[in-house]
Amino acid sequence: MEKTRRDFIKIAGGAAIGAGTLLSGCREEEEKVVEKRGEIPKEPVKIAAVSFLTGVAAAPFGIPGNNTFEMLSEKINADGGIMGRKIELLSKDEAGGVDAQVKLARKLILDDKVDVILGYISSADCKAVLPLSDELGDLIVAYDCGTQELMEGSHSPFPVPKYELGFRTAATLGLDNIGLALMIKKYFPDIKRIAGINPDYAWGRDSWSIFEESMKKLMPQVEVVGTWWPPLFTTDYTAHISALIGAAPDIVHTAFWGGDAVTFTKQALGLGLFDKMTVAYSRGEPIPQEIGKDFPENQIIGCAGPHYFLYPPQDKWPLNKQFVDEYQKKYGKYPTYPCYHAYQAIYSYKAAVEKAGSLTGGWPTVDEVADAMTGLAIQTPSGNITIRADHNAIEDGLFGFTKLTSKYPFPILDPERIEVFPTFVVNPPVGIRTVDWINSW
Amino acid sequence: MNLKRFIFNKRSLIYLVVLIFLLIIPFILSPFNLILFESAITFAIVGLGFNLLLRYTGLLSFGHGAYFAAGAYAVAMVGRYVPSIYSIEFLIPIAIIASLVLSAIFGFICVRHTKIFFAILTLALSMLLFALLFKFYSVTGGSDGLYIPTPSIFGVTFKRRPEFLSGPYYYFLLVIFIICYMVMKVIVSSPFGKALQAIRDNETRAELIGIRVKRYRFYAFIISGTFAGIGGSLWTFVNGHVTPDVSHWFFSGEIVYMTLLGGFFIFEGPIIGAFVFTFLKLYAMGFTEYWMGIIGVTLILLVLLLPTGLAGGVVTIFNKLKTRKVLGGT
Amino acid sequence: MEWFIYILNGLYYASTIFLISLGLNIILGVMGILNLAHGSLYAIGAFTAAWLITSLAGWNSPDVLSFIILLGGAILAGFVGLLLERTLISPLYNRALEYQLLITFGALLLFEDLIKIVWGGEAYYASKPFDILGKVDLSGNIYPIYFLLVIVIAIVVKLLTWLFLARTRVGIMLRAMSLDIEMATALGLQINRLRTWAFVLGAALAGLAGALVAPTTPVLLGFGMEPLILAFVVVVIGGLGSLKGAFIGSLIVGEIRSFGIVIFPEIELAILYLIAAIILVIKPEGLFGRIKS
Amino acid sequence: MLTVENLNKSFGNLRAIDGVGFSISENEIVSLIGSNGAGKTTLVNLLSGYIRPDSGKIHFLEEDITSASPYMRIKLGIGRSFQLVQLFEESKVLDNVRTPLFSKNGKIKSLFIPSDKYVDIKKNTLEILKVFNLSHKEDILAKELSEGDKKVLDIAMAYALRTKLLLLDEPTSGVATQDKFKVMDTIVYAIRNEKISALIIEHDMDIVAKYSDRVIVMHEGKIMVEGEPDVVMSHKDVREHILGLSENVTEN
Repeated sequence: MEKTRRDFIKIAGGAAIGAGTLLSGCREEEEKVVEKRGEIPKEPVKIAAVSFLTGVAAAPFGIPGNNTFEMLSEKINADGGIMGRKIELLSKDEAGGVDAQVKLARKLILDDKVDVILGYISSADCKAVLPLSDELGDLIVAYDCGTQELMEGSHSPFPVPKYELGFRTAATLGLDNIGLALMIKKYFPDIKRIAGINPDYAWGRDSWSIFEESMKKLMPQVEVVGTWWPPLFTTDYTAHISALIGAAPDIVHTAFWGGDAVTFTKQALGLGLFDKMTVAYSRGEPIPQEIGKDFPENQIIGCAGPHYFLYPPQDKWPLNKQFVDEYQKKYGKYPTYPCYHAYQAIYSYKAAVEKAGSLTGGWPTVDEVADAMTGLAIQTPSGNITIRADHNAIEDGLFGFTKLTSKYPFPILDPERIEVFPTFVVNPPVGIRTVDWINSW
Repeated sequence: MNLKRFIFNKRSLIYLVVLIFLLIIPFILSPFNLILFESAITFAIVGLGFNLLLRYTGLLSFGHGAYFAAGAYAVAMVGRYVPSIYSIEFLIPIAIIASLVLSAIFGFICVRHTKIFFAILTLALSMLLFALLFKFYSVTGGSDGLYIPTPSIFGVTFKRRPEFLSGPYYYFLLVIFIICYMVMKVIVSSPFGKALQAIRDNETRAELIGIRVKRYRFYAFIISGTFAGIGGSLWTFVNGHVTPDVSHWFFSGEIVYMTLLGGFFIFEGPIIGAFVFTFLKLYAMGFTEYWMGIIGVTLILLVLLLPTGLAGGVVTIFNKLKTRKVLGGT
Repeated sequence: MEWFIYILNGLYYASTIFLISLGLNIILGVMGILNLAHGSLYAIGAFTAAWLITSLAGWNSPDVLSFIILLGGAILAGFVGLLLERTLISPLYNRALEYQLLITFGALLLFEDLIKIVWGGEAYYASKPFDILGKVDLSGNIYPIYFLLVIVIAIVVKLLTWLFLARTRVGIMLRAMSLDIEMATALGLQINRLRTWAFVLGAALAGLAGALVAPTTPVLLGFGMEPLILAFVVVVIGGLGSLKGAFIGSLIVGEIRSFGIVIFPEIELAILYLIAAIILVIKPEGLFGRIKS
Repeated sequence: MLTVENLNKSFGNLRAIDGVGFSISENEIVSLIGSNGAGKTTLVNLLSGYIRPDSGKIHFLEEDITSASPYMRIKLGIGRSFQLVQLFEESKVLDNVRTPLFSKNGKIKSLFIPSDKYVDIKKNTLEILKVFNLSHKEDILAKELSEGDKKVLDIAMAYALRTKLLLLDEPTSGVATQDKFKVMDTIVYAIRNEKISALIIEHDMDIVAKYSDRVIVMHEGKIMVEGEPDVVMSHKDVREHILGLSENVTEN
């Protein structure tokens, strides 16, 4: 039954879109279609939320992200749901590796028949799972992973969009690493030597390549004195840290996250690395909260966009204050960037459904939601995001230096040295590869 | 003679029933379960090859994932670097060659040993391949693995994967599976197969009757590895993605488990094991987050209580019933 | 003087790997079993230690207690090893090798989930012992004292194990058993009890290794997988069942990793497997392998 | 057909074989007796190529095989059985004999033809089984045979390779006393039937006396006496050193 009804709606929806685009402006035609299918199912809308619930990435990323999904679903349900339908949230674990995630996504779509998957922190998982959206015909929204390769083709300009039904409601790692390069140019104009230590998979590799390209353009005199690629979840970084100290760079670039960032930072403290160089953490925003007051001061931290619990200042942007307060009340911690990313994902979906639904009157099909999501702009606790034609969101980039204050039990971003790079400075134009764009500067 | 004919007929009847069942599967199963079923078929092919070593040559490989990976990565690499020949009729032969070459290299090292040494060596070598696939990020995609696009079959292309998997690919897979089944069936009953069993039973004696023990182990290893490679290449199309995990010893352990679950004493055992394992794992995963524990406990119970596996257990019960009947008759 | 620190890093890494592979090799040598669940015993040691330290943090206990409590990891792992050997492995002594290998594989899967049930899915981070000891200045290079402590402990364990095997009755019998099980049976040694001894000892060593690593990194699910593989590499390089092999093999692995990361950062761990493979081709029984197939 | 000249082999200080020379003619059954450690098994190992002599020569059918591999010797026609039976325990009796036949006929590499399609070889196998009194047991597993049948099968396997000379290391060890003659009857019948030669290591003097054409007595690595059974048995040194001991010796 379910299948036939859905199919029917899909066909009808296709007709509606067809009619809508062909006869845009012709209201009569449109209303006729609306009448035909102004139906909203009674059962809840099934949203699968996939984040790390176990393992080393759970505490700093997966759990905050999933908490936010839960908190916001409750909030949306309390306010009447999406077009009257309550959200049924299926929280799933992202652990187990790429292959397990491909299988899980297939099960969610084909067996559980979810309406949308909002998920994925790991870039590897994103790259593996997003192709399933088109293959299996369901909406998949990447909410946190960073690799720019996800939506880019192999050459510029690339066909847009890459996936009909695959989206990402956050900016790419291009923003993080271009931003870091801009920070270094501004605050350390005289340095000569840089090095990189990054986890050995898509995320680490792509982060470093963007950073390296940006540095070449912005500070051509700087020399790369070494790159290290420890595998994810390495427990002993002493050899890498000693090698870094031996290579004596001025600044070390790293895209470490989660437990790797914690282990590396702790062991680097033990070996005295921070006495000799500055570390630039591309998405370091949650790490000081994880480590506490031991986290060294004056290190460069990126916020994966403009996501910080103190930015935009809460007195100036009530949405952030509200979000931070609700989250802190419920979970006893300040929201970190994965929380903001989760917010962007679930509200983008809600807005897209409502936008598509308002055109047709009924519950929109997957394709209609995808259409509505393209070009969507919404307000978030961090400001605004826009989802462009390449199905990727763009946002501003926030960067700063750690500083210990008396108010918080962990270093915060030094308010004196906060930098916000506008969207167009840290995101390439639609259809242009990030690397090609950097090379065109 | 009549009795023989009767048995022959009964056996061919079973084959016929199974075949008809296999032919109508796509009309019975939901797309999701069909995909699982297809991946089970690919594992069944791997199990057939694996059991040539375990059951018929007496060698326990804990690194069969490596040859599976060879087949799978052959497909992925062609897809990445030579997309112009990304068509199933080219991909399968390429995968066969890749896994054949790899199993020849690794086999050359491993067949000098038996028992636990063989197991450890195969494990170590598969981990070597794992490390290489993992480290050479720019070539292999590292731990991210590689995306496997939907291939064309004899010039026909497909847009969405379910459409590909639920129709032509299923029957293609079925044909390959039946060929593999028959080839392996003949191999184990051929003089060559008998030679392997002789080596398994008594290496010294086998040498004495003029069998070059190491060489025959080597041949068996290559055949076994190639079957794993064929299974691996077919599996990639179902899965749509391949990562170095398939060369990890953990994955090889699953192949061993599958074979044991079905019962390695019986030719069809690994096939049954592949199907039961695939669905058991899925339903254990759906039923509880502690599915690994469930798999572990079933494995322990199997080893302790039912070492001949499911098929072996059924045969034992069947034989018991038969003896009782005979006894009752006299 | 950087090379001095590289050597120290290699020693530190070798220390933990040594403890794991020593246990693995004792079990392998005495019992002829390759214990695939060895990594889980390591993880159990790590979780126990991390959990004890974090639970202790609430009380106002003396600092030294957080070191002593690390032993809890070894003790619990040893106890789990005892249970494992008595319930699952001992019924299989007369069965084919395949079954012994598989039962340890089953135990590995089971342990992964038992750990999840007992300690939950989140990472444990108990860095207190690491933080308390602080750093020392070694001719211009700063080095954490905790790592030096781990190195010392590994050396002490090596000496104690050596003494145990050379001087005590049980130790001598264990050695006899690993040399020739039939002769040991003929001599009327209590084979089953000795097997239990060997397994518990091996398990406790793995647990100790886990407990020592726990303060330096978050302890999480799947914690035992990587060390298990490295222990395999050590065993393959050093020789199956050889205690000397475990020692030398660990040193080789530790130092190659340390210097490999400095000299060939691109390939890192792959170099270890390559060296293991080369040794397999040239000297398949390992550097100090006794058992021949 | 077999000639051994001045063969020597030492293990460390122990001179296991010390200047041994003898020959075996066609259709002859020779028994090799001697106390434990006299060097009998070492001699058989030297003849079948498992170990190499320190000096001396071994000729078989006019060919020098002193340094030939075991494999080569099998090809030339020297078969052996072991003190402990060496069967393909998990395989059927049929395959225990058929596989050697495949090997002998160069069919062993055949990969894609089921064994049963080789009708001739199967027929041949069944004939051999008949000669060895194992008919109707072809479908049971070798490990399920009685000890006596196992011994017989073991020799049938060597025989299947169309051996010209059989080296039998204690063919009746482990066989129940009452079955020993039955087993030997079967074996010797087959040997005589096919007109081949045999060198048999044996402890049981009754068996030696009944079945051998000739007896060689070894003592401390040397040949003490050789000749026809009754002559040898009545020799003074043999009575003292060998037979005096042989009652105590019940080697497994």
